[in-house]
Amino acid sequence: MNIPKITKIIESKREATDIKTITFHYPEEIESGQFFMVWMPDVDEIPMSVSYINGDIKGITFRKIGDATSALYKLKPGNKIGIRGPYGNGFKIQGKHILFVGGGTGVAMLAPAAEEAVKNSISSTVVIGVKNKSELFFEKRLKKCGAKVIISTDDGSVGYKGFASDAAKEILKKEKIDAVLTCGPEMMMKTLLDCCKNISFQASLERYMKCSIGICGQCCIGKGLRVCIDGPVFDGKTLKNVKDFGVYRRDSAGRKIQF
Amino acid sequence: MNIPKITKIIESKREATDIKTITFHYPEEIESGQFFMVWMPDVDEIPMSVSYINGDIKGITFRKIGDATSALYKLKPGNKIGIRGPYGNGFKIQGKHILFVGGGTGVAMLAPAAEEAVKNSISSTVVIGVKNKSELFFEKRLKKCGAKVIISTDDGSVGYKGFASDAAKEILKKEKIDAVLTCGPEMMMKTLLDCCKNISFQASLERYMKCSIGICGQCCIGKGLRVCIDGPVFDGKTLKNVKDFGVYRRDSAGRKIQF
Amino acid sequence: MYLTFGVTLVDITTKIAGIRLKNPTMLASGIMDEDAGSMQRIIECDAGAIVTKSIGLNAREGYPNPTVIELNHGILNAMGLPNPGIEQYCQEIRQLKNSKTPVIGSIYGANTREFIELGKRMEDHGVSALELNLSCPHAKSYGLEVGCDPKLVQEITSSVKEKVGIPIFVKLSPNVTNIIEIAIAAEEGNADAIVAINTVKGMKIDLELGKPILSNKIGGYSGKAIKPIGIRCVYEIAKNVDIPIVGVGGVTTGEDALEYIMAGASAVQIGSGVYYRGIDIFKKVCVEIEQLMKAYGYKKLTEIIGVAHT
Amino acid sequence: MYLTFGVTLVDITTKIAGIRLKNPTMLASGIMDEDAGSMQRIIECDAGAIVTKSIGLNAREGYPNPTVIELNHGILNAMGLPNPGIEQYCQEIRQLKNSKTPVIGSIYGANTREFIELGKRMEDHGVSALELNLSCPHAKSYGLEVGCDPKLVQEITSSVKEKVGIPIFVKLSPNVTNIIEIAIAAEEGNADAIVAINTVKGMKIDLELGKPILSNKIGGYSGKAIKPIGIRCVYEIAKNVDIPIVGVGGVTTGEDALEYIMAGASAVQIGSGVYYRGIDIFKKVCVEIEQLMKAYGYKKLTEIIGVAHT
Ligand SMILES: Cc1cc2nc3c(=O)[nH]c(=O)nc-3n(C[C@H](O)[C@H](O)[C@H](O)COP(=O)(O)OP(=O)(O)OC[C@H]3O[C@@H](n4cnc5c(N)ncnc54)[C@H](O)[C@@H]3O)c2cc1C
Ligand SMILES: Cc1cc2nc3c(=O)[nH]c(=O)nc-3n(C[C@H](O)[C@H](O)[C@H](O)COP(=O)(O)OP(=O)(O)OC[C@H]3O[C@@H](n4cnc5c(N)ncnc54)[C@H](O)[C@@H]3O)c2cc1C
Ligand SMILES: Cc1cc2nc3c(=O)[nH]c(=O)nc-3n(C[C@H](O)[C@H](O)[C@H](O)COP(=O)(O)O)c2cc1C
Ligand SMILES: Cc1cc2nc3c(=O)[nH]c(=O)nc-3n(C[C@H](O)[C@H](O)[C@H](O)COP(=O)(O)O)c2cc1C
Ligand code: FES
Ligand code: FES
Repeated sequence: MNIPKITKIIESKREATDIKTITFHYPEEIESGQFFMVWMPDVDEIPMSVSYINGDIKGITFRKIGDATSALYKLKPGNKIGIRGPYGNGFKIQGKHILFVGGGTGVAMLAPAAEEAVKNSISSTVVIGVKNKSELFFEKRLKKCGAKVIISTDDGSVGYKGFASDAAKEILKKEKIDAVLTCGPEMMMKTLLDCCKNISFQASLERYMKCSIGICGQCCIGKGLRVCIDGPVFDGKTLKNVKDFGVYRRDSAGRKIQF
Repeated sequence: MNIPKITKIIESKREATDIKTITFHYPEEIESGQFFMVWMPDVDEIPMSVSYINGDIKGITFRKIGDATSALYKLKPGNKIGIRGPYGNGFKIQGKHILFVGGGTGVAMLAPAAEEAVKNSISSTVVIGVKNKSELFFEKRLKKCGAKVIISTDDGSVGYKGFASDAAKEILKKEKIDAVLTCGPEMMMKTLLDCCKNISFQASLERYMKCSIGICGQCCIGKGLRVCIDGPVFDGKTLKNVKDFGVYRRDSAGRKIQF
Repeated sequence: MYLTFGVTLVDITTKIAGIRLKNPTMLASGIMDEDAGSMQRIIECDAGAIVTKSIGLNAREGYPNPTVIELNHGILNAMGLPNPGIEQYCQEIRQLKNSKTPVIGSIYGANTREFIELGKRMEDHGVSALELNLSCPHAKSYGLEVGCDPKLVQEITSSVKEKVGIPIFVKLSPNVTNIIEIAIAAEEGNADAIVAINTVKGMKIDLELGKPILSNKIGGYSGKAIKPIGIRCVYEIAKNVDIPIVGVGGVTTGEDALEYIMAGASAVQIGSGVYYRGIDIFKKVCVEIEQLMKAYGYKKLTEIIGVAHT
Repeated sequence: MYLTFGVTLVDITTKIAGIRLKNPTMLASGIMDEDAGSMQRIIECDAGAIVTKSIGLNAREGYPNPTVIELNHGILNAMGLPNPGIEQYCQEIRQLKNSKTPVIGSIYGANTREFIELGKRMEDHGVSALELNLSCPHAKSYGLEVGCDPKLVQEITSSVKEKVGIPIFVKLSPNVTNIIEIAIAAEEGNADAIVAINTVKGMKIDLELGKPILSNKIGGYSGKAIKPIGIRCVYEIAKNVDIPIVGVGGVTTGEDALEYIMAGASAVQIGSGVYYRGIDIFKKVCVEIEQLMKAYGYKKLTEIIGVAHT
């Protein structure tokens, strides 16, 4: 059976403007980069990456942008949601020095990966790119784990002023980086991919998902690559052959939407 | 799945007037006393006890009495039938000296039990009861295995003249018997049960069978004892409480038929 | 009253058309109910009620074997309504007259007259209710051919209802375009309860011989695989009629039973489950229901009926 | 021509309405067929033909999630016919124009006019045949509501047939009282082939919340559990019509495919099987078919079609 398992919210914590983390009991094993389908009965079921892995307790971190995320935002400890998964492939965490580049809520799913890298004695640098200071989160968490954290804001309200990809480019010039792991706006990831000629590259993609088990075709990119099963993490070699990467996604009806 | 497995007749051997044994490849393990459902496509599927157990090769021995058995009788090596099972519980072969009492084709399913008893160093006496000499079979087989064989015929054409149950009674008087195992006409088995006050008793019953998996209720005796699953072998203690034992059976429609 | 199969004190009694059941598990028609002894055994296994085999006016041998096979996800049968006829069968029913467990007489007929005659005989011999089998998918000119015509369903139901004093359950087939319409016809015919579902028409072909295995070729599919179909039918019916519903089809665990009850059933029947979990399945399912009720905070089974509609 | 997926030399080519398939495994509608890339991938996985998602005149978002869940014995979905509309979708089909593998355009509509319009557009953009989806069980006023009325089925089929030059397949629902009658109506409407079956109406309720899980509540049941139902439908249809049949429902192995072919199918479609055995299921099933054909002494797949009727 692959149906939602009902679980109770343990904690709901505000991380930044419109951004919250909720944690819940969910004993299944999960790797960083994998995701859940999160069911708010009578509302929707949406994909959400794991942002906390703490034994039997798991967490997700999200921005309130529509119906489902607003419903999630309102939930209090004790409220019930349905979780299924984990789905997808997760990151391969290998190398001597990994550069993590997170844009917006993308940093949420990079955090457990960075923590794992540090634990495996891999030098880890994390670029957190946000629009402005009020949207910044996970800075403390990542510093605490031992990663080197660089903040970039579009408006320069804190840290580097500019895009996360620009901040990343500077690091790539200065430091010897083996691998870039990224999640965030697709244009940003596409820009990064273009800089990673000889550096191992992995990006986590977001596409509209329905079945999450690889049959409905809703989430497909390129030549039938299913983001829900073959992804959400794809390596640079694969993405170079995916024409739609950074170009368009498809909405719930399957209509193409340019980025 | 519980569906017939198609297998080819290896050998078809006449044992006596209207009685044949057919053997076929059927690797499933089976204990003496258990039975198969034997499918002759376009004809019928009927219960048949195992009469030969020889590694992957199994056999059944039957009398031609109607459609299905006549169809079986005609089959030649290479012809296909469907077999499923084994079904039922089989005999418990225990004691120092077992008396086997087979009436008619009942001896067919006792033979592997007697062979097993001898192999386990249990003294084994087998009464083969038939109407007349022309119906006699398995005498040689049973002698060869090391059992003591006593023949009884209704007409005295060979061996003891009289019913198998009478022959058995005489043995019970003379010898120290621990256990009686019987298969044959129900009146005969009932008579035997009445003689076995302090002797362990097991009888293999025949009832009309449809599902053979314990749901249709067709084969039930007493208080819902299913001959197909709870039997076909029942012990004396159980049978003493079964009012219909030796009294009536039910036909395909469920109508009671007196013995 | 609080029953205590397990440790928890929850009330799993239920009621259908005024008939009180000590628990919601009933024996489905056609399973271990050809004679009084078998039904007695199921009663002793703690079923809340017993439904007899479907009985007709005259004896019927049914189809030749193979009549029942087990597939990967369910059971396929084409018995062909074997039964000894009402005359002989009444002797079996009479033996259960003193049973505290309700016995429901299932009957099938080719027309209204036959149903009435059978219903009266069943009532005379002491059954607690009638179950009209308007749904057997594989016996020609009985069952489904009657049960897929709303007019006939209403007519048969109301005619029998006029002539007997005991409650009438109407058992429906899922092999129809619109089960709601049939259920409404039964309700309008004054049925006291709906039983859903009978088996789903199916077939299995032997690959080596290239032949359907059942002698009747087409059979009725039951067991685990059909539960989602039964749940859907019960849910659809519950949305549209007010009389109680008995859920049947693939119940093998307490979870299955609870799912039917949430869909709108007041009780469940168990058929193929006897194969999957043995004859003591009734008790097992009751214990599981009690455990689930405790886990989910329910005190009375009756408060769960139809919650999925709210 | 002898294909050689495995080691044996047997001919598994087949033909439906003049369309030659290199093997009898087709991609079922609604599975991995929302865009050209996905269909291209399935073509490279050696499917004998591809059926597109069911496409309507205008874009449809479909139902909110949950839309697909896996149950113990099958898959339950209520997508709600999401699709970008024929205008956008034609761009996807055009990309497959040079494919050697036939692409069949599935369309749904609320009335004859819509079906004709859609059929013409599909033909213009190069599909090899049309599949009329008269059977989607869970989209209001589409599919099943059209597909359970023999008169409408005949009318839609013959109207589309008159206006397009490519073969027309009609896909039927098992959720009807008499599928034979619908199949005959399609044949009388000059359909070139029948596709059976679409999903079986089902439901799953979450026990802890007491709520149906799918947002549409009722869904369509597919996968392993429904195979006996599909086999029965194909067998019944094959007994009563002369046009070729494509078998769908629970095909996950070569045995399943062969069973459909014996029941009367000229080819099979695979949907849920992509979940059970991965995207390379088409090749796997072909290898298994070849092995079985060798074991049972068949040389040509076409000689197996309908053997269960002899
Ligand atoms: C693998 C994956 C992991 C994700 N992880 C995170 C995360 O960790 N944190 C986070 O904030 N967001 C994450 N998202 C995005 C998140 O799923 C959407 O923000 C969410 O679905 C919006 O739902 P809504 O009802 O609030 O918004 P709506 O108003 O319904 O939609 C807003 C936008 O959200 C997207 N969306 C809506 N439904 C879906 C769906 N079923 N599948 C995919 N996208 C959808 C669409 O692009 C839509 O345009 C992830 C998406 C994917 C595919
Ligand atoms: C557990 C069991 C083991 C058996 N083992 C043997 C055996 O080893 N050798 C042997 O010769 N016979 C055996 N029989 C009896 C055998 O099944 C019947 O002789 C056979 O079914 C007759 O079929 P028919 O079509 O030839 O006769 P029919 O003319 O159809 O019937 C003759 C009689 O056979 C019996 N019979 C028919 N069909 C069935 C059925 N489905 N189930 C039970 N009885 C049926 C009925 O009593 C019937 O009156 C066994 C029966 C059972 C229940
Ligand atoms: C062997 C067998 C015999 C059946 N006989 C009858 C019958 O006589 N009358 C009837 O109404 N239903 C009959 N049914 C249908 C069951 O009562 C029940 O509706 C169906 O099997 C679904 O329930 P299940 O999945 O629990 O078996 C029979 C089912 C089986 C498996
Ligand atoms: C997720 C999903 C989407 C489907 N979408 C369609 C569709 O758009 N049009 C259609 O005719 N059938 C659709 N179907 C039905 C399948 O084509 C097929 O008839 C059914 O699933 C049975 O086959 P299976 O058991 O191989 O899945 C869909 C099935 C599934 C599981
Ligand atoms: S969401 Fe259905 S294939 Fe990925
Ligand atoms: S033959 Fe069906 S219960 Fe024994």
